[in-house]
Amino acid sequence: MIRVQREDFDPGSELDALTRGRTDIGGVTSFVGLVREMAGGATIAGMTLEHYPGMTEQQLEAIEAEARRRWPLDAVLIIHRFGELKPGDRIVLVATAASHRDAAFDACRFLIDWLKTKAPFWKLEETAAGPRWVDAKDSDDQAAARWTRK
Amino acid sequence: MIRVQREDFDPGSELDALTRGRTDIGGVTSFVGLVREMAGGATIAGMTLEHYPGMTEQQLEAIEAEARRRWPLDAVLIIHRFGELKPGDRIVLVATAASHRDAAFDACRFLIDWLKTKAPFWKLEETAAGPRWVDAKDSDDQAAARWTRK
Amino acid sequence: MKLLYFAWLRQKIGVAEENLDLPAEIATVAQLVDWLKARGPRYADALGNTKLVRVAVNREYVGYDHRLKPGDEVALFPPVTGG
Amino acid sequence: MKLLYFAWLRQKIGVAEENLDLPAEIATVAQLVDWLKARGPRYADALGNTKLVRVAVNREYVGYDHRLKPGDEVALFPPVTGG
Repeated sequence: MIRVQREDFDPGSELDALTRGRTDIGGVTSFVGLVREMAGGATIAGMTLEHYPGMTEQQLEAIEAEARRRWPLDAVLIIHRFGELKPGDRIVLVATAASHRDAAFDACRFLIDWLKTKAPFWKLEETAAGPRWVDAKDSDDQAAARWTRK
Repeated sequence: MIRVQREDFDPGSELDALTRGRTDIGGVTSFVGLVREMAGGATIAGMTLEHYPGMTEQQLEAIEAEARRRWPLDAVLIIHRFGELKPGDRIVLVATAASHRDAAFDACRFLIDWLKTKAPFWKLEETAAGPRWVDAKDSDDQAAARWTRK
Repeated sequence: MKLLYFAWLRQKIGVAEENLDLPAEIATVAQLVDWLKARGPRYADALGNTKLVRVAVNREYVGYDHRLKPGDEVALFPPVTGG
Repeated sequence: MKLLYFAWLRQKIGVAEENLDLPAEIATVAQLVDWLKARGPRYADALGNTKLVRVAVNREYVGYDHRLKPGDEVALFPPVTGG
Protein backbone atom coordinates (compact mmCIF):
# COMPACT_ATOMS: atom_id res chain seq x y z
CA MET A 1 0.00 0.00 0.00
CA ILE A 2 1.26 3.47 -0.79
CA ARG A 3 0.26 6.91 0.47
CA VAL A 4 1.44 10.37 -0.58
CA GLN A 5 0.32 13.00 1.90
CA ARG A 6 1.02 16.40 3.39
CA GLU A 7 0.24 15.33 6.97
CA ASP A 8 2.58 13.60 9.38
CA PHE A 9 2.07 9.90 10.10
CA ASP A 10 2.41 7.75 13.22
CA PRO A 11 4.91 4.93 12.56
CA GLY A 12 3.67 2.93 15.55
CA SER A 13 0.05 2.71 14.47
CA GLU A 14 1.06 2.15 10.84
CA LEU A 15 3.28 -0.79 11.80
CA ASP A 16 0.60 -2.17 14.13
CA ALA A 17 -1.96 -2.09 11.34
CA LEU A 18 0.42 -4.00 9.08
CA THR A 19 0.55 -7.07 11.33
CA ARG A 20 -2.64 -6.84 13.42
CA GLY A 21 -4.51 -10.13 13.62
CA ARG A 22 -1.91 -11.96 11.52
CA THR A 23 0.08 -14.94 12.70
CA ASP A 24 2.00 -15.72 9.50
CA ILE A 25 4.44 -12.79 9.65
CA GLY A 26 7.87 -13.52 11.09
CA GLY A 27 9.35 -10.06 10.86
CA VAL A 28 8.74 -6.45 9.91
CA THR A 29 11.56 -4.22 8.74
CA SER A 30 10.92 -0.50 8.55
CA PHE A 31 12.79 2.64 7.65
CA VAL A 32 11.81 6.15 8.65
CA GLY A 33 13.59 9.03 6.91
CA LEU A 34 13.84 12.33 8.80
CA VAL A 35 14.79 15.91 7.94
CA ARG A 36 18.34 16.64 9.14
CA GLU A 37 19.25 20.12 10.29
CA MET A 38 22.75 19.84 8.84
CA ALA A 39 22.69 19.00 5.15
CA GLY A 40 25.38 19.43 2.53
CA GLY A 41 27.54 21.47 4.90
CA ALA A 42 24.80 24.02 5.73
CA THR A 43 22.25 24.43 8.47
CA ILE A 44 18.74 24.30 7.10
CA ALA A 45 15.72 25.98 8.65
CA GLY A 46 13.35 23.70 6.78
CA MET A 47 12.54 22.28 3.38
CA THR A 48 9.73 22.06 0.89
CA LEU A 49 9.08 18.79 -0.85
CA GLU A 50 7.61 19.23 -4.30
CA HIS A 51 6.12 16.26 -6.13
CA TYR A 52 4.29 15.32 -9.33
CA PRO A 53 0.77 14.35 -8.21
CA GLY A 54 -0.38 11.28 -10.07
CA MET A 55 3.01 10.19 -11.33
CA THR A 56 4.38 9.96 -7.79
CA GLU A 57 1.68 7.51 -6.72
CA GLN A 58 2.06 5.57 -9.96
CA GLN A 59 5.83 5.25 -9.49
CA LEU A 60 5.50 4.19 -5.85
CA GLU A 61 2.95 1.56 -6.84
CA ALA A 62 5.31 0.28 -9.53
CA ILE A 63 8.16 0.09 -7.00
CA GLU A 64 5.97 -1.80 -4.54
CA ALA A 65 4.91 -4.21 -7.31
CA GLU A 66 8.56 -4.80 -8.25
CA ALA A 67 9.47 -5.58 -4.62
CA ARG A 68 6.58 -8.06 -4.41
CA ARG A 69 7.80 -9.75 -7.59
CA ARG A 70 11.30 -10.13 -6.16
CA TRP A 71 10.54 -11.22 -2.58
CA PRO A 72 7.76 -13.16 -0.86
CA LEU A 73 6.20 -10.31 1.13
CA ASP A 74 3.15 -10.45 3.36
CA ALA A 75 2.71 -6.66 3.47
CA VAL A 76 4.29 -3.51 2.09
CA LEU A 77 3.69 0.07 3.17
CA ILE A 78 5.18 3.25 1.71
CA ILE A 79 4.15 6.65 3.06
CA HIS A 80 5.84 9.74 1.63
CA ARG A 81 5.09 13.31 2.64
CA PHE A 82 5.19 16.48 0.56
CA GLY A 83 4.96 20.18 1.44
CA GLU A 84 6.81 22.09 4.15
CA LEU A 85 8.92 20.19 6.68
CA LYS A 86 11.16 21.22 9.58
CA PRO A 87 14.34 19.57 10.90
CA GLY A 88 13.41 16.42 12.81
CA ASP A 89 10.18 15.92 10.85
CA ARG A 90 9.41 12.55 9.30
CA ILE A 91 9.62 12.45 5.50
CA VAL A 92 9.08 8.82 4.56
CA LEU A 93 8.15 5.44 6.01
CA VAL A 94 8.90 2.17 4.23
CA ALA A 95 7.87 -1.08 5.90
CA THR A 96 7.93 -4.68 4.71
CA ALA A 97 6.53 -7.76 6.42
CA ALA A 98 7.59 -11.30 5.54
CA SER A 99 7.84 -14.80 6.96
CA HIS A 100 11.62 -14.49 7.07
CA ARG A 101 13.80 -11.55 7.95
CA ASP A 102 16.09 -11.68 4.92
CA ALA A 103 13.21 -10.92 2.57
CA ALA A 104 11.92 -8.15 4.84
CA PHE A 105 15.35 -6.50 5.10
CA ASP A 106 16.25 -6.79 1.42
CA ALA A 107 12.87 -5.57 0.22
CA CYS A 108 12.81 -2.61 2.62
CA ARG A 109 16.23 -1.43 1.49
CA PHE A 110 15.34 -1.99 -2.15
CA LEU A 111 12.21 0.13 -1.75
CA ILE A 112 13.98 3.12 -0.21
CA ASP A 113 16.89 2.87 -2.68
CA TRP A 114 14.59 2.75 -5.69
CA LEU A 115 12.22 5.35 -4.35
CA LYS A 116 15.11 7.80 -3.96
CA THR A 117 16.03 7.55 -7.62
CA LYS A 118 12.60 7.00 -9.22
CA ALA A 119 9.80 8.68 -7.27
CA PRO A 120 9.25 12.25 -8.53
CA PHE A 121 9.97 14.33 -5.42
CA TRP A 122 12.29 17.33 -5.20
CA LYS A 123 13.67 18.93 -2.07
CA LEU A 124 14.07 22.69 -1.75
CA GLU A 125 16.10 23.52 1.36
CA GLU A 126 15.97 26.85 3.19
CA THR A 127 19.51 27.85 4.14
CA ALA A 128 20.92 31.08 5.58
CA ALA A 129 22.10 31.88 2.03
CA GLY A 130 18.59 31.41 0.65
CA PRO A 131 16.64 28.51 -0.83
CA ARG A 132 18.54 25.83 -2.69
CA TRP A 133 17.45 22.76 -4.63
CA VAL A 134 19.05 19.56 -3.41
CA ASP A 135 21.26 17.86 -6.00
CA ALA A 136 20.72 14.19 -6.76
CA LYS A 137 23.46 12.11 -5.16
CA ASP A 138 25.77 9.72 -7.00
CA SER A 139 25.64 7.54 -3.88
CA ASP A 140 21.88 7.18 -4.34
CA ASP A 141 22.35 6.14 -7.97
CA GLN A 142 24.91 3.58 -6.85
CA ALA A 143 22.61 2.31 -4.10
CA ALA A 144 19.81 1.84 -6.63
CA ALA A 145 22.19 0.16 -9.09
CA ARG A 146 22.84 -2.59 -6.51
CA TRP A 147 19.34 -3.85 -7.29
CA THR A 148 19.64 -3.86 -11.08
CA ARG A 149 19.14 -7.37 -12.32
CA LYS A 150 21.92 -8.68 -14.46
CA MET B 1 20.22 0.68 25.02
CA ILE B 2 19.10 -2.86 25.69
CA ARG B 3 16.14 -4.30 27.59
CA VAL B 4 15.23 -7.90 28.40
CA GLN B 5 11.68 -8.16 29.64
CA ARG B 6 8.65 -10.40 30.01
CA GLU B 7 6.15 -7.65 29.02
CA ASP B 8 5.20 -6.62 25.52
CA PHE B 9 6.53 -3.33 24.13
CA ASP B 10 5.10 -0.62 21.90
CA PRO B 11 7.30 -0.18 18.81
CA GLY B 12 5.78 3.22 18.03
CA SER B 13 6.60 4.86 21.34
CA GLU B 14 10.02 3.17 21.45
CA LEU B 15 10.90 4.55 18.01
CA ASP B 16 9.55 7.97 18.92
CA ALA B 17 11.70 8.11 22.02
CA LEU B 18 14.76 7.27 19.93
CA THR B 19 14.51 10.40 17.78
CA ARG B 20 12.46 12.84 19.90
CA GLY B 21 13.95 16.30 20.00
CA ARG B 22 16.83 15.37 17.72
CA THR B 23 17.54 16.99 14.37
CA ASP B 24 20.77 15.16 13.48
CA ILE B 25 19.22 11.79 12.63
CA GLY B 26 18.61 11.06 8.95
CA GLY B 27 17.03 7.65 9.26
CA VAL B 28 15.85 4.95 11.63
CA THR B 29 15.83 1.30 10.58
CA SER B 30 13.96 -1.14 12.76
CA PHE B 31 13.15 -4.82 12.82
CA VAL B 32 10.35 -6.43 14.82
CA GLY B 33 10.37 -10.22 15.11
CA LEU B 34 7.03 -11.95 15.68
CA VAL B 35 5.90 -15.43 16.69
CA ARG B 36 4.72 -17.35 13.61
CA GLU B 37 1.93 -19.85 13.93
CA MET B 38 3.52 -22.17 11.33
CA ALA B 39 7.07 -23.08 12.24
CA GLY B 40 9.20 -25.95 11.03
CA GLY B 41 6.25 -27.59 9.30
CA ALA B 42 4.02 -27.64 12.41
CA THR B 43 1.33 -25.40 13.83
CA ILE B 44 2.34 -24.02 17.17
CA ALA B 45 -0.04 -22.96 19.93
CA GLY B 46 2.61 -20.84 21.58
CA MET B 47 6.18 -20.83 22.78
CA THR B 48 8.22 -20.24 25.90
CA LEU B 49 11.42 -18.24 25.63
CA GLU B 50 13.99 -19.25 28.20
CA HIS B 51 17.04 -17.08 28.81
CA TYR B 52 20.11 -16.77 31.01
CA PRO B 53 19.50 -13.71 33.20
CA GLY B 54 22.64 -11.64 33.48
CA MET B 55 24.47 -13.20 30.56
CA THR B 56 21.70 -12.24 28.15
CA GLU B 57 21.96 -8.57 29.06
CA GLN B 58 25.75 -8.72 28.97
CA GLN B 59 25.75 -10.30 25.48
CA LEU B 60 23.25 -7.81 24.10
CA GLU B 61 25.33 -4.94 25.48
CA ALA B 62 28.42 -6.40 23.83
CA ILE B 63 26.55 -6.73 20.52
CA GLU B 64 25.37 -3.11 20.73
CA ALA B 65 28.93 -1.97 21.51
CA GLU B 66 30.26 -3.90 18.52
CA ALA B 67 27.69 -2.26 16.21
CA ARG B 68 28.65 1.17 17.52
CA ARG B 69 32.31 0.39 16.82
CA ARG B 70 31.52 -0.57 13.25
CA TRP B 71 29.06 2.15 12.23
CA PRO B 72 28.47 5.79 13.18
CA LEU B 73 25.18 5.39 15.03
CA ASP B 74 23.18 8.08 16.82
CA ALA B 75 21.04 5.60 18.76
CA VAL B 76 20.60 1.85 19.22
CA LEU B 77 17.73 0.02 20.89
CA ILE B 78 17.36 -3.71 21.46
CA ILE B 79 14.34 -5.08 23.33
CA HIS B 80 13.98 -8.85 23.69
CA ARG B 81 11.17 -10.62 25.52
CA PHE B 82 11.23 -13.88 27.46
CA GLY B 83 8.48 -16.06 28.92
CA GLU B 84 5.30 -17.29 27.28
CA LEU B 85 4.31 -15.96 23.86
CA LYS B 86 1.46 -16.67 21.45
CA PRO B 87 1.43 -16.60 17.64
CA GLY B 88 1.45 -12.99 16.45
CA ASP B 89 3.17 -11.73 19.62
CA ARG B 90 6.23 -9.53 19.33
CA ILE B 91 9.52 -11.19 20.37
CA VAL B 92 12.20 -8.65 19.61
CA LEU B 93 12.75 -5.08 18.46
CA VAL B 94 16.02 -3.84 17.04
CA ALA B 95 16.31 -0.21 15.98
CA THR B 96 19.24 1.89 14.78
CA ALA B 97 19.38 5.61 14.08
CA ALA B 98 22.07 7.26 11.98
CA SER B 99 22.77 10.27 9.82
CA HIS B 100 22.75 8.06 6.73
CA ARG B 101 20.55 5.13 5.85
CA ASP B 102 23.32 2.70 4.87
CA ALA B 103 24.71 2.70 8.41
CA ALA B 104 21.24 2.34 9.92
CA PHE B 105 20.35 -0.61 7.64
CA ASP B 106 23.66 -2.44 7.98
CA ALA B 107 23.80 -2.03 11.75
CA CYS B 108 20.19 -3.14 12.25
CA ARG B 109 20.72 -6.30 10.26
CA PHE B 110 24.04 -6.98 11.97
CA LEU B 111 22.36 -6.67 15.37
CA ILE B 112 19.58 -9.14 14.63
CA ASP B 113 21.96 -11.57 12.90
CA TRP B 114 24.43 -11.55 15.80
CA LEU B 115 21.74 -11.60 18.45
CA LYS B 116 20.28 -14.76 16.92
CA THR B 117 23.56 -16.66 17.26
CA LYS B 118 24.99 -15.09 20.44
CA ALA B 119 22.28 -13.98 22.86
CA PRO B 120 21.38 -16.84 25.24
CA PHE B 121 17.70 -17.42 24.49
CA TRP B 122 16.05 -20.76 23.73
CA LYS B 123 12.62 -21.32 22.20
CA LEU B 124 10.37 -24.13 23.37
CA GLU B 125 7.43 -24.50 20.98
CA GLU B 126 4.09 -26.06 21.89
CA THR B 127 2.96 -28.27 19.02
CA ALA B 128 0.10 -30.76 18.73
CA ALA B 129 2.71 -33.50 19.25
CA GLY B 130 3.92 -31.86 22.46
CA PRO B 131 6.62 -29.35 23.35
CA ARG B 132 9.76 -29.21 21.23
CA TRP B 133 12.97 -27.21 21.50
CA VAL B 134 13.74 -25.21 18.38
CA ASP B 135 16.97 -26.27 16.67
CA ALA B 136 19.54 -23.64 15.82
CA LYS B 137 19.48 -22.90 12.09
CA ASP B 138 22.45 -23.16 9.76
CA SER B 139 20.99 -20.19 7.91
CA ASP B 140 21.35 -18.09 11.08
CA ASP B 141 24.98 -19.13 11.44
CA GLN B 142 25.58 -18.18 7.83
CA ALA B 143 23.82 -14.84 8.32
CA ALA B 144 26.02 -14.08 11.31
CA ALA B 145 29.13 -15.18 9.42
CA ARG B 146 28.48 -12.42 6.85
CA TRP B 147 29.59 -9.97 9.53
CA THR B 148 32.80 -11.74 10.53
CA ARG B 149 35.72 -9.45 9.89
CA LYS B 150 38.40 -10.90 7.71
CA MET C 1 0.34 19.31 -26.02
CA LYS C 2 0.31 19.62 -22.24
CA LEU C 3 3.73 20.33 -20.74
CA LEU C 4 4.60 20.20 -17.02
CA TYR C 5 7.79 21.47 -15.37
CA PHE C 6 9.00 20.73 -11.83
CA ALA C 7 11.54 22.00 -9.27
CA TRP C 8 14.30 24.28 -10.63
CA LEU C 9 13.21 23.56 -14.20
CA ARG C 10 9.83 25.07 -13.35
CA GLN C 11 11.51 28.07 -11.69
CA LYS C 12 13.85 28.70 -14.60
CA ILE C 13 11.12 28.44 -17.22
CA GLY C 14 8.76 30.47 -15.05
CA VAL C 15 5.60 28.40 -15.44
CA ALA C 16 4.51 25.08 -13.95
CA GLU C 17 2.33 24.04 -16.84
CA GLU C 18 1.49 25.15 -20.33
CA ASN C 19 -0.40 23.97 -23.40
CA LEU C 20 1.56 24.40 -26.59
CA ASP C 21 0.69 23.68 -30.21
CA LEU C 22 3.69 21.85 -31.59
CA PRO C 23 4.76 22.04 -35.22
CA ALA C 24 3.83 18.86 -37.06
CA GLU C 25 7.46 17.84 -37.65
CA ILE C 26 8.14 17.29 -33.91
CA ALA C 27 7.92 13.55 -33.46
CA THR C 28 10.22 12.70 -30.53
CA VAL C 29 11.10 13.95 -27.06
CA ALA C 30 14.54 15.05 -28.31
CA GLN C 31 12.91 17.17 -31.03
CA LEU C 32 10.51 18.66 -28.49
CA VAL C 33 13.36 19.64 -26.16
CA ASP C 34 15.33 21.24 -29.01
CA TRP C 35 12.23 23.15 -30.14
CA LEU C 36 11.61 24.39 -26.57
CA LYS C 37 15.23 25.55 -26.18
CA ALA C 38 14.77 27.72 -29.26
CA ARG C 39 11.69 29.41 -27.73
CA GLY C 40 13.75 31.79 -25.59
CA PRO C 41 16.59 32.21 -23.10
CA ARG C 42 14.61 30.88 -20.10
CA TYR C 43 13.98 27.60 -21.88
CA ALA C 44 17.54 27.49 -23.23
CA ASP C 45 18.89 27.96 -19.69
CA ALA C 46 16.55 25.41 -18.10
CA LEU C 47 17.11 22.74 -20.74
CA GLY C 48 20.74 23.49 -21.58
CA ASN C 49 22.19 20.41 -19.88
CA THR C 50 20.00 17.50 -20.88
CA LYS C 51 21.91 15.23 -18.47
CA LEU C 52 19.91 17.02 -15.78
CA VAL C 53 16.55 16.78 -17.56
CA ARG C 54 14.36 13.76 -16.95
CA VAL C 55 11.30 13.20 -19.13
CA ALA C 56 8.01 11.48 -18.36
CA VAL C 57 5.23 10.98 -20.87
CA ASN C 58 1.83 10.21 -19.40
CA ARG C 59 3.53 9.73 -16.02
CA GLU C 60 6.04 7.11 -17.17
CA TYR C 61 9.76 7.72 -17.63
CA VAL C 62 10.81 7.75 -21.28
CA GLY C 63 14.04 8.23 -23.19
CA TYR C 64 14.79 11.07 -25.58
CA ASP C 65 13.99 8.86 -28.56
CA HIS C 66 10.42 8.27 -27.32
CA ARG C 67 7.81 9.14 -29.97
CA LEU C 68 5.12 11.61 -28.95
CA LYS C 69 1.41 11.24 -29.67
CA PRO C 70 -1.29 13.91 -29.74
CA GLY C 71 -2.78 14.40 -26.28
CA ASP C 72 0.34 13.25 -24.42
CA GLU C 73 1.14 14.80 -21.04
CA VAL C 74 4.87 15.54 -21.12
CA ALA C 75 6.74 16.38 -17.92
CA LEU C 76 10.30 17.72 -17.75
CA PHE C 77 12.11 17.76 -14.41
CA PRO C 78 15.52 17.42 -12.72
CA PRO C 79 16.80 14.15 -11.21
CA VAL C 80 14.58 13.33 -8.25
CA THR C 81 15.65 13.89 -4.63
CA GLY C 82 12.93 12.40 -2.44
CA GLY C 83 13.13 9.80 0.29
CA MET D 1 31.78 -24.74 41.53
CA LYS D 2 28.41 -23.32 40.41
CA LEU D 3 26.99 -25.02 37.32
CA LEU D 4 24.00 -23.80 35.32
CA TYR D 5 22.10 -25.72 32.63
CA PHE D 6 19.59 -24.32 30.15
CA ALA D 7 16.92 -25.48 27.69
CA TRP D 8 16.99 -29.21 26.77
CA LEU D 9 20.30 -29.63 28.56
CA ARG D 10 18.57 -28.56 31.77
CA GLN D 11 15.67 -30.91 31.07
CA LYS D 12 17.92 -33.88 30.33
CA ILE D 13 20.11 -33.36 33.38
CA GLY D 14 17.05 -32.66 35.53
CA VAL D 15 18.29 -29.62 37.44
CA ALA D 16 18.76 -25.98 36.46
CA GLU D 17 21.62 -25.30 38.80
CA GLU D 18 23.95 -27.18 41.15
CA ASN D 19 27.04 -26.62 43.26
CA LEU D 20 29.59 -29.36 42.81
CA ASP D 21 32.97 -29.94 44.43
CA LEU D 22 35.28 -30.78 41.58
CA PRO D 23 38.31 -33.05 41.92
CA ALA D 24 41.48 -31.01 41.99
CA GLU D 25 42.74 -32.45 38.70
CA ILE D 26 39.94 -30.80 36.67
CA ALA D 27 41.55 -27.76 35.12
CA THR D 28 39.71 -27.10 31.86
CA VAL D 29 36.17 -26.99 30.48
CA ALA D 30 36.86 -30.17 28.47
CA GLN D 31 37.87 -32.02 31.62
CA LEU D 32 34.80 -30.74 33.45
CA VAL D 33 32.48 -31.96 30.69
CA ASP D 34 34.14 -35.40 30.64
CA TRP D 35 33.86 -35.63 34.43
CA LEU D 36 30.16 -34.67 34.30
CA LYS D 37 29.43 -37.27 31.61
CA ALA D 38 30.82 -39.94 33.96
CA ARG D 39 28.46 -38.87 36.75
CA GLY D 40 25.47 -40.77 35.33
CA PRO D 41 23.31 -41.53 32.30
CA ARG D 42 21.41 -38.21 32.40
CA TYR D 43 24.64 -36.26 32.13
CA ALA D 44 26.02 -38.63 29.52
CA ASP D 45 22.88 -38.18 27.42
CA ALA D 46 22.78 -34.38 27.80
CA LEU D 47 26.47 -33.90 27.06
CA GLY D 48 27.00 -36.75 24.59
CA ASN D 49 27.32 -34.55 21.52
CA THR D 50 29.58 -31.67 22.45
CA LYS D 51 28.89 -30.02 19.09
CA LEU D 52 25.56 -29.11 20.67
CA VAL D 53 26.96 -27.90 23.97
CA ARG D 54 27.97 -24.25 24.34
CA VAL D 55 29.92 -23.15 27.41
CA ALA D 56 29.98 -19.80 29.20
CA VAL D 57 32.21 -19.04 32.17
CA ASN D 58 31.19 -16.03 34.23
CA ARG D 59 28.69 -15.16 31.48
CA GLU D 60 31.21 -15.06 28.64
CA TYR D 61 31.49 -17.68 25.90
CA VAL D 62 34.61 -19.83 26.22
CA GLY D 63 36.16 -22.72 24.32
CA TYR D 64 36.70 -26.23 25.66
CA ASP D 65 40.34 -25.46 26.40
CA HIS D 66 39.41 -22.61 28.76
CA ARG D 67 41.00 -23.00 32.22
CA LEU D 68 38.66 -22.93 35.18
CA LYS D 69 39.24 -20.98 38.40
CA PRO D 70 37.69 -21.54 41.84
CA GLY D 71 34.43 -19.61 42.18
CA ASP D 72 33.68 -19.63 38.42
CA GLU D 73 30.05 -19.73 37.29
CA VAL D 74 29.95 -22.30 34.49
CA ALA D 75 26.91 -22.52 32.21
CA LEU D 76 26.26 -25.32 29.71
CA PHE D 77 23.56 -24.90 27.09
CA PRO D 78 22.52 -25.76 23.53
CA PRO D 79 23.07 -23.41 20.58
CA VAL D 80 20.90 -20.34 21.11
CA THR D 81 17.62 -19.78 19.24
CA GLY D 82 16.40 -16.31 20.20
CA GLY D 83 15.51 -13.36 17.99
